Amino acid sequence: MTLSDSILIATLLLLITQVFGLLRAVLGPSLQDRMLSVQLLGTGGVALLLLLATLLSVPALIDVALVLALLAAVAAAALTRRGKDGA
Amino acid sequence: MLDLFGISLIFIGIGFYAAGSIGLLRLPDIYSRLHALTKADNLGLGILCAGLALLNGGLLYAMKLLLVWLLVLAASATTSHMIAQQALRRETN
Amino acid sequence: MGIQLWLMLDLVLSGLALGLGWAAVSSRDSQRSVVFFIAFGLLLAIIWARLNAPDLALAEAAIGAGLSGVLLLSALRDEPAAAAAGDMIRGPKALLVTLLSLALTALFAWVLLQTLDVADKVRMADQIAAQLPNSGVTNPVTAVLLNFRAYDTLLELAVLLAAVLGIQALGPARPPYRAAGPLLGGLIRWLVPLLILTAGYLLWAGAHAPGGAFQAGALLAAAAVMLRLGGDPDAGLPRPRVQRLLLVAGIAGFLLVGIVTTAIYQSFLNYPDGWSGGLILLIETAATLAIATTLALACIGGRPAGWEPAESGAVPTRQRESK
Amino acid sequence: MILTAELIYALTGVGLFGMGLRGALLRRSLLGRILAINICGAGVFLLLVAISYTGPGVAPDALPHALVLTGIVVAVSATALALALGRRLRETARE
Repeated sequence: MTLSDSILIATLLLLITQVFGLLRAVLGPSLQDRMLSVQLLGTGGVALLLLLATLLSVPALIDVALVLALLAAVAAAALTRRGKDGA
Repeated sequence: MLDLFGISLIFIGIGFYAAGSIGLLRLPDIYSRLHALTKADNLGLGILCAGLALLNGGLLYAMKLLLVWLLVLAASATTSHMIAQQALRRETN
Repeated sequence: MGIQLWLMLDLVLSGLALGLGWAAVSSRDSQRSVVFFIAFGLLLAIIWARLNAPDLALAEAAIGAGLSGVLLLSALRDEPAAAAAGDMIRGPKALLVTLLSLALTALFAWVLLQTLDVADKVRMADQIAAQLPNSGVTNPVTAVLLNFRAYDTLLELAVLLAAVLGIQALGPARPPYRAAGPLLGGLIRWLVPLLILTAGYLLWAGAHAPGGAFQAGALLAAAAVMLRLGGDPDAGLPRPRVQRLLLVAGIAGFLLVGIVTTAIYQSFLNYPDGWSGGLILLIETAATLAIATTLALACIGGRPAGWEPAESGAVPTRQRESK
Repeated sequence: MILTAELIYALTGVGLFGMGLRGALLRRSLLGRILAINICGAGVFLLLVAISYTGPGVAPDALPHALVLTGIVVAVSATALALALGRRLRETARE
């Protein structure tokens, strides 16, 4: 088995953990549970992008991982801000 | 040899992600789930980044991965805390 | 072995996309739908990366996973009724719509299968690659957007301007958020400068690597949105007069370059040899500012305070400086 | 017919389009409909990018990428405009 095959298997396994993590978003029950699940996809997505950067030899995907990390924080902040002032 | 070590680290990192996902699914309440998840975020990604840095070499590359990891660390610490606060507010209301 | 593994990865990614798309479209209430939509945006960024489209992955990470989420969440704030259950129509009409959609999807899939193999093998990619050395940049996507098809991008900026003017015409901005607590305040203090810094990097990198005006503009807009989430009603934007100038900056930059090239070379937006790189960077900088202002105002969802010149004579005095 | 990445993602795009269409017709709330139309659009984007994919290590066609890039930005501004219209509609109905 080559090195890139091993990384590919790792990527596949990571993706499968994300599928399980997303089941929590389907099950809920509260909004916060769903948000946790999305947060897991955010950090898992960063890891997936870093693995894909190596696999496809596209170093720019590291920049994408950086942007995803930044914007996932913005989205999470927006999620917790909702409905705070009753509006 | 270095490659083997790097790959092992990547798989260990993914093991943490798996533990986080299972924790998110199996644990009974939001606070313990939050706890499981932050483990996955912080340790899993850190170990995976270390493994990737070993595989690819290059100081600039390693620094970039370190930056990504620190960002995720700082962001997830704050957002998890805010989610916990919101969950607590929901319960007390 | 590698090929089968890739196919498995592709199947899992596609399955996830279909699952999240389904969940976003057919959840019982809008709140759930929005959360699934954000997850769908995150996943789409990963799919673009997988399909060798880092430019798209960058834009999707900034817009699909970030800005659209914030936008829909703030819309949820002013549509509380939509968060209630029972948002889907049920009954025989729903069954009919489902069957018709299914038939249309099957038809499209059949057409796709029929045409995918017979597609013309002479692709635009070869022509783009051949002309790339003359474009002034080495990132093919930037070359298409700002050189080969610069007209399209100019008109797209006009579409963005039209959209934001429509939003401004419809009413005042959404009510601002409560002031940030220490937790969110701390996040904003490091996240906003970092977003602005990354935007600058992507704008500059766009000439030779994935990035460019759209991605940089989206990140700047995200910085503005973050400030608004922290309680700043104007999202850190400058005075309304300056906002207006920024909104048209992209189109103005394009037109200016176009008019100058027309005057000298009798050809609109046909850059002179050796000048392409500089002119593209000039246009892109203006476009970044315009796109950032447009997206930020779009997320605010209306006219910010002080936008219209003194209707009742009482101009709201601005206590703060621009930041 | 061999299963390739292009085919998988192109069919997924078609599927997302159909799903979004159904949602846009069946949702009651405006927000739900706008969201469904966004899923529709994402399906079209996915189809365009999938057919420009030429295998790992080969530079894909940049023209559809540029098209989709502008599409993503236009989609978000159109969404913002639609949401603003919806808000105004609700306010007008209340008066």
